[in-house]
Order: sequence, then structure tokens, then C-alpha cells
Amino acid sequence: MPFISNTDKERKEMLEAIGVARFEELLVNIPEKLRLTQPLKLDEPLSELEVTRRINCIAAKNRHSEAMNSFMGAGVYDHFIPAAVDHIIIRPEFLTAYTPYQAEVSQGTLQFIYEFQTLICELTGMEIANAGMYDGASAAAEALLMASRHTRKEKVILAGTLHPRFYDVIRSYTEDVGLELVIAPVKKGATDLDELAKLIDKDTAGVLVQTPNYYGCLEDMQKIDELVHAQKKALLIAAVDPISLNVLNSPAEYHADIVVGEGQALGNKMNYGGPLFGFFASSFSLQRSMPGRIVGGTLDLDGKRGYALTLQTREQHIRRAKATSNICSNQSLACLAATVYMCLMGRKGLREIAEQSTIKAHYLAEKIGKLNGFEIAFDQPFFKEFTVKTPIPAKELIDKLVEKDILAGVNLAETGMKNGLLIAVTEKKTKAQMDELVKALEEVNNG
Amino acid sequence: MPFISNTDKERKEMLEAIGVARFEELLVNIPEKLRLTQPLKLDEPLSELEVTRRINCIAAKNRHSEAMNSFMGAGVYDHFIPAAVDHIIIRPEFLTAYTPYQAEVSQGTLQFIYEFQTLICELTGMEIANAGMYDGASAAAEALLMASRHTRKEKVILAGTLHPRFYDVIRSYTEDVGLELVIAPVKKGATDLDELAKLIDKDTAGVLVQTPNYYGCLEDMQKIDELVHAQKKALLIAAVDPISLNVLNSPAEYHADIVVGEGQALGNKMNYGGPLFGFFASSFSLQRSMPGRIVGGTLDLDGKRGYALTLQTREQHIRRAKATSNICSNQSLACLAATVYMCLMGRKGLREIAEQSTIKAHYLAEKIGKLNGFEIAFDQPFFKEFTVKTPIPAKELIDKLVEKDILAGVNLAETGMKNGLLIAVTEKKTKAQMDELVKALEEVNNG
Amino acid sequence: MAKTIFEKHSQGRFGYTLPKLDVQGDINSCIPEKFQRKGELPLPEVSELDVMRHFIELSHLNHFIEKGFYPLGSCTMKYNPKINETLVRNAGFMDVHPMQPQCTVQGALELLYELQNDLAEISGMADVTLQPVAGAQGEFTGLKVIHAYHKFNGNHHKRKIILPDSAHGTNPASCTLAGFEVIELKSNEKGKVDIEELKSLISDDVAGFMLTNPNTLGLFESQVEKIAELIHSVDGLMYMDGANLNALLGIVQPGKIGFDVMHFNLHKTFSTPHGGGGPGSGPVGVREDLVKFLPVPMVRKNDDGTFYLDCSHSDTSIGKVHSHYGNFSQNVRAWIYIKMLGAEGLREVSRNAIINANYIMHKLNKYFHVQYDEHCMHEFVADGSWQKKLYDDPDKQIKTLDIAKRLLDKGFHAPTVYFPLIIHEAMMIEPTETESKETLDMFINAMIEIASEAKENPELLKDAPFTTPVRRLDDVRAVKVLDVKFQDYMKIKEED
Amino acid sequence: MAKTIFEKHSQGRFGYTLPKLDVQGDINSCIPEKFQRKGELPLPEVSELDVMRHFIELSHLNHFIEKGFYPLGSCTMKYNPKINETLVRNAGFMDVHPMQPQCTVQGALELLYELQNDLAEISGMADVTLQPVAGAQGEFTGLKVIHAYHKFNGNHHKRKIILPDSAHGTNPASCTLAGFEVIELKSNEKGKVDIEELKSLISDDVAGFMLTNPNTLGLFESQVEKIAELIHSVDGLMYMDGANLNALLGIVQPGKIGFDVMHFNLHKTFSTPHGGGGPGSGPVGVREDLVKFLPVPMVRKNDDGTFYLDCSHSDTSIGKVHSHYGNFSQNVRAWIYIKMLGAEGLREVSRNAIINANYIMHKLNKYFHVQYDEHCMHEFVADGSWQKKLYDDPDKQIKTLDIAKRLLDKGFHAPTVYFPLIIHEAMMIEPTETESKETLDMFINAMIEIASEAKENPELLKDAPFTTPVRRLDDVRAVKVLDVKFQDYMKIKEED
Ligand SMILES: Cc1ncc(COP(=O)(O)O)c(C=O)c1O
Ligand SMILES: Cc1ncc(COP(=O)(O)O)c(C=O)c1O
Repeated sequence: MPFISNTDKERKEMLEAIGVARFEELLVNIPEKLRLTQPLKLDEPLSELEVTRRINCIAAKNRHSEAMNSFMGAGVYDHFIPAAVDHIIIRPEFLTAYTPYQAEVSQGTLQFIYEFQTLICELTGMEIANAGMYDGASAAAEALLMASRHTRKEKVILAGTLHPRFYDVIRSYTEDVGLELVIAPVKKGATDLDELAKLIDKDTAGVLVQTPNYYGCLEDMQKIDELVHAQKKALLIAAVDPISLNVLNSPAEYHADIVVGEGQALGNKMNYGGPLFGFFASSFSLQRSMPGRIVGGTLDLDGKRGYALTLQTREQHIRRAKATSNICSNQSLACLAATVYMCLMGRKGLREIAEQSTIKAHYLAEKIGKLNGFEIAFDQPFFKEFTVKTPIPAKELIDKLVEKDILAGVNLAETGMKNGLLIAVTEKKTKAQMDELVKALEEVNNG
Repeated sequence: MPFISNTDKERKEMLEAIGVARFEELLVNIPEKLRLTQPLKLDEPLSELEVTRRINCIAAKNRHSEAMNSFMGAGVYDHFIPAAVDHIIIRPEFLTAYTPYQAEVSQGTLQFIYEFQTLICELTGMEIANAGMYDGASAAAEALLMASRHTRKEKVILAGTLHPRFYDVIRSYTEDVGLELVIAPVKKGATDLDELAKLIDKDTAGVLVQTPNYYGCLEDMQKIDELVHAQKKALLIAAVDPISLNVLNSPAEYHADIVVGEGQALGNKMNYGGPLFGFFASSFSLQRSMPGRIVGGTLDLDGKRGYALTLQTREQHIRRAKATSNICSNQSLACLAATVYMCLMGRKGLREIAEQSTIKAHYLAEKIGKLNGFEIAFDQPFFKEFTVKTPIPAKELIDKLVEKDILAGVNLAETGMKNGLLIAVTEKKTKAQMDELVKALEEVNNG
Repeated sequence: MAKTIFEKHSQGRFGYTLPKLDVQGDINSCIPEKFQRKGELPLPEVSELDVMRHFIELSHLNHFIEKGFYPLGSCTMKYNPKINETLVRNAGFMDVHPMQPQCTVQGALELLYELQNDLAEISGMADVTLQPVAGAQGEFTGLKVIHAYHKFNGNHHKRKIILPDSAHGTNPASCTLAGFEVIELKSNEKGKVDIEELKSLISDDVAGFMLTNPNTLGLFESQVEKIAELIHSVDGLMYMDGANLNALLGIVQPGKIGFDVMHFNLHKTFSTPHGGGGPGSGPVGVREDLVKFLPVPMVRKNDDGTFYLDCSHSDTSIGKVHSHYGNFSQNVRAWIYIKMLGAEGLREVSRNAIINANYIMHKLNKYFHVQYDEHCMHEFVADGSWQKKLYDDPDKQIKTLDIAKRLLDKGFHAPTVYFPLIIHEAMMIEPTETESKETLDMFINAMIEIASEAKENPELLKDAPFTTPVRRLDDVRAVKVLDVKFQDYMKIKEED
Repeated sequence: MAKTIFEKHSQGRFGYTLPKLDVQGDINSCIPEKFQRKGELPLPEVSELDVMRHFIELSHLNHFIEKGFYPLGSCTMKYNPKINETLVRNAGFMDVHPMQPQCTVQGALELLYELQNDLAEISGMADVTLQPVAGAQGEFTGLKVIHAYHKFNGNHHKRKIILPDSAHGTNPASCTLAGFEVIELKSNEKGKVDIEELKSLISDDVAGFMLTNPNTLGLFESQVEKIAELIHSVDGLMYMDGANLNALLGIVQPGKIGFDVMHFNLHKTFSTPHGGGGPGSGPVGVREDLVKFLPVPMVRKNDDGTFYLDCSHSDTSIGKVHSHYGNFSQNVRAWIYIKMLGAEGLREVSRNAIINANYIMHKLNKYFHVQYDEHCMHEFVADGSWQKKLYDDPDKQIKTLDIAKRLLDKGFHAPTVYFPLIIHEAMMIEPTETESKETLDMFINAMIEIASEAKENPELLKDAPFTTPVRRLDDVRAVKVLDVKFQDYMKIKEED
């Protein structure tokens, strides 16, 4: 058998040492009738060569962004990733280690998490960040739970412009624990601030706003800050695109109490949507309510600096039913990729990526806005993503463009905009690729 | 600039420390008129993303054995390589180290070379192996030089069934140093032993025979052993396919004095023919005439086992013009791949690969032999490769089959067989792929 | 210790190249000033070489499977095949967006479909969702399914989940998150579910029972049928924490012995690497009538052989627990693993895992106390109680932690310690099937050495480790002088 | 030390899987018995995990660029960009056979064609062959070209190559291999070619002159034009050993300052990794009238934009030095490197390499003797003569070797030592452009520390290294008790 080390001879020796004649004797505790009598019904085992061929054949049935002209976004983005990132995360030293439970032989993992936390704090302007969550959506859900825990209130308000997948996960995470979800209405692609103001009251634990929001529009976080914090009643939770923070306001600037977001865009491939990872940061004052692992610096017996898991009394292995979250394994390696990525790009590189994405997105929006039949849906500032009103249902349009090897964007039908198409542009898009999209859209309208 | 660490500020500080105002002052020793006044005429620099796209585009213009049904061989083979091999050789610990000049911080490299030497000795049955040569061809050339050095004679005999590329390189290596190359005639795809017997005389330094030979046929090495060693006059140099040694006689069985061969088939990709590597082994008695690096076990100051370069007085950095070879950098990483490969496959795996290749090759030969118009060229035992007489010139046939995504084999026209096609079969070929070739050949003849 | 990357910063240095912007425009004309970040981001500026050296230096500070034995109980630290890492890096997987039209992701869907089915077969469940990304999220998902089932049946009062006191911490935590009340059941003198005690807890508001089987002591719960009968008698559902499935492959199908819901840890049983803490994958299997509650979407096959994402059960489904389809690339790895092993191979996995564990237990139980001294499954729990008793002086008293730290000096990772909570000074040892007898023997010898060091040279344990990149770390200081980012460290240094 | 893989062997264990044989047949019916190997091969039997652990353990014993500074003079140990390693692993490169029809390898040919041209431009040569796989093979190839040139002109008597005594060992060795007689020229008091001395050696049988420029002392041979004039006056050819080209990129084109033939070391100047000793790549560039002597084939472009392998110069060509087209995958890496840097980037490489070297030299020349104390190019040679003079007692006398070994303790690789031969106790230091000032400063400090240790604590040098995986090794024993394979070791152990 592949991957099994012992030989028949060794197995025999071991059984003898144990003092049993046959392996089955070790199963005494499993009542006979509970045991399988038939082999499992699985395919015949494949050798490495066969499985390689099978996988290559399966993968070839997927069409991907290196072979198509893709404008897909909505939280998962195809940003440039330097090759060096993968050369780090593939190292078995990182890849095949467990959670750093024995700190003395896990300093590599612990230190990169500490650096990750630092980078997330730098990016968001917050004071404390954890070692990462499952994805942006569950991070947002946990942020709401945390707000409720911290404020001891049950009502939470979600911007109606939130990513629907965030909403779905939030609903799963909150519906059985008594949280009341209130959706703030949308106006012209952004949160209706007047309506939001009305919704916030003394029972409000937190307000979650995503910016750029699902439609790509920037929310007026300064105003929202004022509304939420007016009487210091509720916590402001911002869900952000980490790449955007290189040109857009840091959440600290608008006094977010908790900042979450989908981190994939930081150095992780899209991988059909997983692994993703959520980042999670807050002010120091909320530290005891935080979910997830946190690494802290400390000293060893000789007074040398080292790192260890800290604030563990929040966690499930100690607090069990009363823990701040059930999270145990997280998305560590994806956070490592993000850490390496941020270090490689540095302040200048991340800024350049954010600027290029912005400028290219605006170039494309302008071109599409001028096309017959097409219209930029909202007159709001945007970052690298924007909504287009399409002359035919977005679904049809998307299908037509697939035939031209173009992935035109995300269909917004489920938000009620049957003719809504969400287009994302990263620095990877060339002018030629954008012009190709424009031409294809034009042809759709004409033909 | 990518890959350059210092910033303008640091450069300035350093120039100040050196005591010059401008970089150019450091170039005082280069007469002005020798300096370039224009920038080099090279393409505009490409960013990582651009160069990635360019490379992908170039690579896509190559057709390869994963996308075609390939029967190419003639020394470079598409054998199965476990994925683990690449995960070792990509490690910067091995990849970015230099030649192990400082033994104390190069034990990783030194030990794997020691293990490589051991494995080559085990494979060939010889007593001493070096750390590898540039390729099989140059290894063969150096073996002839060594034979000449050792015997102080100048005539060397090459089997006429030798790989023509081996012959080419041997010619380059030997023609200006006074070696006389004599080619032994070929009979029915193998060395004509009667003729060979006549050629060997007291002036003969060595006889080089390749088995399996270029046509795929096995040479009668027992007989050749007798001829060469009859009066202990000359050295027998065997050039072998390392994979074949898992089923065919070890060179020690037929008393080869020197064994060389192309090592690529051991765990290295084909890479359009490079890196290859030559292995080189001999009896102990020839050790002082050996070319190339050799690693030996020894002890450190504390009496602990360790490894170091040994027998260095043979080498260019010490013996200069009188060295046994000019080789300095070799193909070390390719030898590492071979070492890892041989360990993974082990005795059972290598045997299985050799057997499967043999049996499949014989299956295919039988099928092709029965085709109208085709004929197995030689009635000789063969291993995984055989020569077919084709009804139309091999070149035409090959070109026709390319259109069907088949790489039919190697054209033997330069050996004088315009209608000779050399077909190689490895364990990777499936019955279906072989049957596809048979069908395509049939169609060529019919159409 | 290694410097942080922040200490390697040099203004103006960089480690990337990007194409030049090929369209006109500038940021100020795109983004109104008020939305623009004030001031420069304080990220480090370093070269690619700096980055490589930094993270390679860090990597060398870790213990990891390919360095040495990793007998971390409950974590199934088996070898992670290299072929997985190679194949998962296919552009046809890596560069696929989760919201692409389904006609463009048929390969991904085929693979997920097969994995759903294979896991269902392995577990004896009717169907499996691949959406949860970790064991704990699997638990949450499974518990939500249980919740949904009771709500669907109008049984809103069913809000209690019973679980043994030996359960992993995520079990009670997941119950809370899923809106359940946790009732902890004391284990019996054999370390197993106490049936009489359980009977006393059974009532109509019991929603279900969560059991790890083999349990966290490495013992198979032989009474599982009886337990299931009791729970089912009040229409409760049986949840299995499948963290220990490595003991049961091809031997027992949980779905056929009374369990209604279970999660898998693909990062344990199915060889996907743990990555220093994740990503994992925690699929959930359920019995037939619970399939309608599983998260949306499921992958289904059309009659024409194509595949699609099925949301047709949206109204009964618990919804979603992940933005997309879970940790796809981990699922690819697990698929490869299952395909390479097949039915026979998987059974061999469990057979060898069980033999290895029993072998170590048998060799060590003369040196370390093993509370439940019956044949174990794939792991067992020893403890440090004999060693603790050696010295009365609390300063000298040897704890399991000391034994664990001493093991690090000998080149091994420590077992899982202080879990399960019901064993004092617990050491949970899980060798997995990928380790050879030689390795086990080396570990056994190291443990025996430590047992004798405890008697003859206790400081070697109390002060251990000596040979690791850092010595024993001050956990208390880590909490008291909170330093969770580089800026904190700078401040603390200044204040000192 | 690490066990050998042979000591991990366990009969019957294995680390591979293969498809089942899908045709009928057995080996005995294919291969007559007399041709079959007798007995089983003694190769080790281990698992994939054993193999991974083994080679990872070995890997951790190495110094390497991504671990730390590697100032090995003459070897240009610059950072090897990761993108090269990623891109070269494209199946369109890896899985291509060298004898495929040319229409199926147009991408490979295009790339090689461009690299030929780019290297020609960089060197100012008319054309470049990519066939030689190492510097020494490049030398051999270039010398063969020189030989061919003279033979072509009927000058069979031209059999002498002059080269300075500072030349690398491969230079004279390659001369011998190419059938030349070597005449060593003593360097002058400035470490450079002594023109007067050279004049005295000039005669009609001189075939050429081999010069490393900058020379192995890191000094530019300012008199190169004069040298060329002298050599050309007897129809000799000027060969440049391009090992030190990292100093000249975009600054000097060797082909324009008198050189007729030169080789490149792509594994030095052009960032291809050295792999613990190779594979490298040693292309050779020549002036216009020598192109016809280059190895076959060259890559040429058709009018229709396609590429082909050109053997049209077969009769004049020196033939082949490699079975196929050289180290293709190293050439791909070099191509990528050149394309990413462009003209300006390459000039920056040399600029920074030169500044770095001068900076170290300037900082160290108060502590270590530097014989030729002028501005250096990309490297310089210091020596241990001051340290050697500290103690008279030969047992205590400090040698450059001791300094080198002590550097290992401080986490640096040692410089190249005892080369060039003309400097006693030489230490050749080459920082390369990819190292930062911080790293250089750390190295400088380490060297200064060693200089003071030499005075105050000489045993620290004599007994160094202390912190490496093994202590100083007994080279003499390695020769005397020859142990070049595991079976030798077993025998020696038995005999002991
Ligand atoms: C028994 C048991 N249950 C649940 C879990 C939680 O799994 P995860 O870490 O994947 O969330 C673990 C993991 O350690 C475990 O051992
Ligand atoms: C000056 C000089 N010439 C030639 C060579 C030989 O190059 P290679 O090792 O690639 O054969 C070297 C390599 O060390 C060198 O430094």
C-alpha cells in the first residue's frame, strides 16, 4: 500500500510484541455485527501516474482565468501573485506542521502569525488582529456575535449592500442564537443613510457595512461612523477588501470597532473559492471577546524573545461551551501566503496594485458607459469593481461571452437586478483585454 | 531594479564610505574608450507577470509528451518520475548551494553525492563512481581519454552501433589530443564480433560498446569481454542505459573496466535534452585516472562521521594542465534527482519499470512486426527500444504521425537507414497508446 | 530568535515587478479625496531575497511531519503525499473563480461530486456536504442540521445536546454556536459513555448526542448501538465527531451503526496537510432524511453526464456556512488520496494505524500509567501520574508538560497533552499508519529514557527543552504583557 | 551525522506506485537468460516518507544562498529568482524530447534563438552557441574553435596558449583537453598581465591568449587592447574567460575590446542556480569569422518567422560537445532573467556588484592585507598574511583556512580560498549585487571580529568551526582510507 511504511514482517513482529495472533484481535471492542463484511465500494486504486492523468483530464474540463479573459470578482479576485509566495508555502516545514501547540518547536509558524497580525493591523489601522478566520463571511458573522457578546445586545444591522454570500453565512451563524438581523435599505447602490439612522437604536449591538460594497460602490463610512457612534451605543463593523486599503480610508480613520474581510486577494489563488481566509481586527478594548487564535511575543527561560499562543482562555479548548468561538483549525497557510505576499509587494507594490486596479477599472467603466445599451448602474465612487446595466439579462450576456472566451463578470440577478453585471478589474488586466470585453459587449448589443 | 537589494540611499552611503563621489570613479581601470556609451540593445524589461505570459506563450508552441503519444527515446526517455523528486530538488537548500567546497556547511550535498556514487556502483556493479559528468556522451569521451591515459596507448575502438551523438562528442573530445578512433563494423544491428576481434591489438587502449545499442539491440557483452580482455591488453568500456541494468547483466558481470551512460532516465525530465548527466564508474584500480569529483567518507575533529571531496589531486584546480579532466561544475542537481528517484523506486520499483518497459516494447514490436509493409529490422534481443523498417522514409512517416498527435520515434536516416524508425517504449505507455500507434502506422501504409 | 521582517525594512527597497500601467488616468480623478487613505501604509519594504531568507529561516524553526515523528493524538499527523501538492497546482484548479458559469467548471464539479459519493460510501451516510472548512465548522454544520430537523418537525423545544466529558472542546463550543444547550455526561470507569448515567439524562428536550468514536481515549464505544437506541427513543439524533475516523476505514461505517450525522476531518484522515493550523476541510455526512437540510449547493449529476450546483432544497437547507464550496483545493487532495488507496488501501490505513498504536501502548505501559489498559484503536492515552508521584516538592514535581518538553529535546514532537480532560496529566499518542516500526521504536526508547531521567535526573525534564530554537516560553507573560504586533513590541522595548 | 539512506532500508518497503501491466508477457520470453542480470539489485527499499525525511534532513545541513551570504569569489552567488523555477516547470519545456520534429518545438527554438542574440549583444560577439553546459566546457569549446580556426588557415603549428598564472584551473586543463600546450605567464606586481613578459613569449606558434577580465583578482586588465594587439600580431586569438562578466554588463562588451572568443557562465552572471555543483550553462560567443566553427546546430530563423536547427556549417564546425543543445532548462532561466532586467537592469547589476565589492574591500583593508589595493571590480582578493605572521609556532600559525572555517561559525559561507594561486593565503570575496548593505555590514563585522579573535583567541580559529553540523573534516583520511560508497564504509567499520 502506498504511504504505509511497515512491511508484513514488521507487522508480524509488532503483533507478536502486542501479544495477539491476528490484527482482528485488536478489534475486540467493536461488536462483530457492527463491522463491515464487504469491502467499501470505491474505484479500483490508481497509481500515481494514473491519478495524475485522471486529474489532468478533470482539470482540463475547467476553464480558467489564464486561458480566458476574466472579469470575475465579488470578493474573490485574480490579482498578481509573485512566484516566490508558492515557493514558501509549499515548504513542508510550514505545510506539514500542525497548529503551533508546542511553541518551542513551532517558532516558525508562531512568528509568521505574529507578523501576519502586525500586517493586518497596519493595513486596517486597528490595534489587534487574530490569526485568521475561515473566510470573510464567517469572520463577519463572528464579528456580529462578538459585538452582541460585548454589548450584551441582540439586534444587529446589516447594510443591504452586503455580499449575499456574507449574508447567507451570517444568517446561519446567527439565527439559532437569538440575534435579530435587520437589513438597512439600499439607495442608488449604497446604504440609505437616512434609513440607517432610523434603524440604529439603543438595542443595537452593531452595524455591519461593507465597503466597497457588493455593487462595487464606496460607502460613506465617515457619515456611517457618525451615525453609529453618535451615542456610542453600537459597534461599527467594517467589511473591507484588503487591497482597497492601499488607496481607500483605513477603517481606523472612520473609527471602525471591528474590521473583517475576505483575505484571498492577498497572495492566494482563487482555487474555485477555497481556501479563502477571513481577517479579523479590532480595538484593544475588545480583545477578550475576540474569536480565534492570537499569537503574542514573550520571553523564554533564558530571557530570549519567542512567540506563543496567547489569550487562550477565550478559546474552545479551555472555555468549551463558553468560548468566544468554536474555531480551532483555521486557514493558517492562506494567511502565510498573505504574509509573504504583503512583504514582497511592500507598501509601494500594494499601492501600485491598488492604483492600477482603480485606474484600469475606471478606464473600462468609462468605455462601457459609452456603449449603446449599456449603462454604469450607480453614480457612486468605486474602486476596482462596478455594476453595469446590461441590455439583455446578465445571465444571457455572460453565457454569450463565454463562447468568446470571456468571463464577463458576476450576474447580479439574485439582488433583484436581472440586468445587473458586476465587473471586476485587477492590475492583471491589460488594455487589450479590456478593449476586447468592450468590443464583445458591443457585439452582443448589436447582434 | 528587481533582485538588486540596495536603495539609492544605501548606494550613496557606500560610495561615501569608499570615498568616491560617483560610481564611475570606481571604473578608473577601464579605459574610457573601452566603455559602452550606448545602452545594450535588448528588449524593454518585462515584469514578472509579463515574462510569465511570454513564457507560457512560448511553451505553448512546443508539443510535448503529456499531450502527444510519444515513442521518442534514443538515450533520452520519458519514464515515470514520482512527484516527490521535484519537491526535493526544488529546495533552495540543494538548488542554490555551490559546489561543496566548505565541507562543514555542505554535508547535505556531500552526503547525497556519496549516496549517488553508492547507487551507481550498485547499479553497475563497479567499485568506484564519480559525482557525475556533463552527459552520457562526454562521459564516454572522458572514459576513452582515461583508458588512453591509463594504458598509455592511443588507439580506441568504438562500436559502430554507438549513438551518433556519443560519437560526435567523442570526436570533439579526442581529435585534438592524438587519439585514434577506429569504428568497429556493424552486422545485423549489432557489433560484428569477428571484425571487432581483428581490430583489437596491442596498441588498443580501450573498446567502447553501447548496450542496448543505438538500434535498441543488446550486444553480446560476454563475447566482447572475452575479445577485449583476452590478453588483458585493452580496457572494456560499456555505455549502458541505467534503467536496463535492472533486468540486463550488470557491467561487472562482463568485466567492464569503465562504465558510463546517460543518466537522464533516472528521475530527470527530458527538458528538450538538458540537463542530462553522465554517470561514470570503474574498478578501484583506475581511481587515480578518473575524471570528475569524488566524495568520500571521513571523520571530523571530534571523530564524527562526515563527508568531503576526495582524490582531489586528479582535478583541475590542483593539477591544472595535467588534470584528469577540465570538468569543474557538473550536473549535480540532476544527480540528486537520480538519487531521490532510485531511493523512491527502490529495487522493486526499478525492476518493475524495467520489466514493464521490456514487456510493453515487445508487445508493440510484435504488433508492428505483423503490419503490412513494416518489419522489425533486426533479429536481435532488445530491451525497451527497437528498430522498425518503414515502408516510406521514416521522416515522412514521422511527419504524418505528428498530425495525429503521435511522436512515432527517432528517424535513423543518418545511420544510413532512410527507412529506419527507432521506437522506444517506457512503462508509461498504455496498451491503448501502443494500439493507437499501430493503427496509425497501418493507416500510413494504407493511405 | 529570528528578527521580524519589520526589522529588515529599508525604505525604498522592493521585492516585486509589475507591468507599467497601460491606460491613462490617475488615482485622484478616480477616487474622491475624502475616500482616500491618509498617509502611507507602514508595510515593510524588503527585497525578494530578504523575503525568501526570512521565511526560510522561520521555516527551519518548525517541527513538521517530514522532519520527524509527530504523535499528536487526535490530529492524525500522517504523511501528506507529495503528489497532492503537485496536482493541486494545476491552473485548471488554481485559477478558477467560484462564480464562473457552471459550464466552465465541469471538472471541478465532477471531482466534488465523486468526493461527496466516496465519503458517503466510506461513512455509510446517504450524502455529504463538502462546504465546512474545518472539523469545528463541520460540527456546527451538523448541529445546525440537527436543529433544522427538529424545527422542521415542529420540535422547537429540543435544545439540549448531550456529550461526554471526554469530548473535544470544539464540540461544546459548536453546540453553543448552533443554539444548543450542552449537557456533559461523565464517562464511566472504563472511559466510555456511562449508559446508566445517560439514561438519567434522556428527556424529550434532548436534541441529540455527540460522540467521538473511537472516543478521545482511543477506545471504541462498544455500546454505541445502545446509546443510539436511547437517543433515538426521544427522536434525538446521533452525531459522530469523525476526527478519529482513521481507526475505522473499511472496518466500520458510522452511518450503519447508529449515527445520523457526522463530520470528517480531511486534514486528518485523508492526508491533506495541516499547514500550521489549516486550511483543513470538514465535510458532513447525514442519513437519508436529513439530506434536505444540508447546506446549499450540493453537486448533482444530470442525466447527460454533466454536473450542476443544486440549490433545490433551499427552503429546508440550513443555508450556507462558507462563501462558496469550502476548501476546494483541500478537497482535491483528499480525492486524490482516496483514489490512490481505494477500498483495500483505506482498510490497510486503519489496520496499520491500529497496530502501530497498540504496539507503542504495549511497549510503554510499563513505564507510563495507562488508565484504560485495553486494546486501543488508532491512539491511546497514557499519563504522567507515575512520574508526578515521584517528587512531593511542588517545585520538583514532574508534570506531563515536562515530559512533553523533554521529548522535544529528543527530536520528537510531543503527544497531545492535558486532553482529554478526564485523564489527569494526559498524553494522547497517535502514531498513524505512515510511521515505520523503526520510528516507533526510536520514540519508545526516547519515552523510556525520559521515564528513567524522571527518576534520576528530574531537572532534565523540569528545565527542558534545551536544544530547541527557544527554551521554555513564558505563557503568563504573553498574556500579561500583551505583545500581539510589532508596534507593541517596540513600545514594550521603549518602556523597559 | 545523518544516517545514510542505506541504513534506512527495510526489505519489502517501497515508495512508489505504478499502473498494473496492461499487456501480456513476461520478462523471460522477452530477454534471453544470458542477457539477464544475475541476482537482485542491492538498492535500498524505503517509503516515500523515509525519502522525504532523509533528503530534507540532508538539505538542512547545507549553506545556500537563501540561508545567508555566500561571498564565494569567482562564483557570483547571486540570488536565483523564484520565478525562474516556476516557469521552467512548464510541461511545454519539461516534457519535450530533443529529437522531436522541429515543427513541434518552435517555442524552444524561439527561446534559444533569442538567447543566442541577447548574449551576443551583451558580449559584443557576432554569435553565440548555447551548447556547452558549464564554464569549463565553454572554455573547451572556445579553444576548439581557436584550434579549428588555425587548422582552417593551415596553421597546424599554432599549438600554444598563453595564460596568466592567476588563471582558474579549468583554463590550463581545457587547453590540454583541446590539444594545446599551456604557457603560463607570470603576473606583474600589479597582479595583471605583464606586457613585457608577454612580449617575450610571443611567437608564431602562439595560438591564442586566455584572459579572465576582470581577472581573478577582481581587477580590470586595462592593457587588454595592448595584449590583443600583441596576440593578434601573430594571428593568435584572444579568449576571454567570462566567469567575471558580472562586472561588465552594459559597461564593456568584450567583443569590442579585443576578445575574439569568450564563454559565459549563466550559472554565475545570469542567475541560474548552481544546484550544489551544477547544472550550469557555458555558452560561447565568437567574432564574425569564427561563427562557422561553432558547434552544430545553431538556431536560425526562417523568413516566415519559424525557427530551425542549422547544421549548414557542419564541415567547418568543431562538431558537438553535448548530445543535444546543452542545458536547455538553465538557458530558459537565463532568458527569463535577461528579459526581466533588460539593458538598464543588467547595467545596474554590474554597478551594484562593483559598489558592494569596493565597499567591503574598503572596510576590511585595515584588518586584512589586500595586495592590490586599487578600486576593484565585482570582487577582490584579500589574504591572511597579516594573521599568519601573528604566531611563529607552526601549530599555532593562523592560516586562511582557519579564517574561512571561523566564518562558518558566524553563519557566513567562506570566500574562495587559496585562489588565485599567485596570492598566498588568498581570500577572494565576491558579494554580488543582490546583497544589501546590512548584510555586507554584518559580514564586515564578522571579519573584523575574526581579525581580533586571531590576536586574542587564536584557538577559536584553529579549532573552528564549532557550530556546524560537523567539525573540521579530516581530508587526509578521506584519501588514505578511501570510502567512496556505503559498502566501503561497512568494510572499514568491520575492519576497525
Ligand atoms: C476530536 C476532535 N474533534 C474536533 C476537532 C476540531 O477539528 P478542527 O480543528 O478541524 O476544527 C479536533 C481537532 O483537533 C478533534 O481532535
Ligand atoms: C574564473 C573561472 N573560470 C572558469 C570556471 C569554470 O566554470 P564551471 O565551473 O562552470 O566549469 C570558474 C568556476 O569556478 C571560474 O571561476
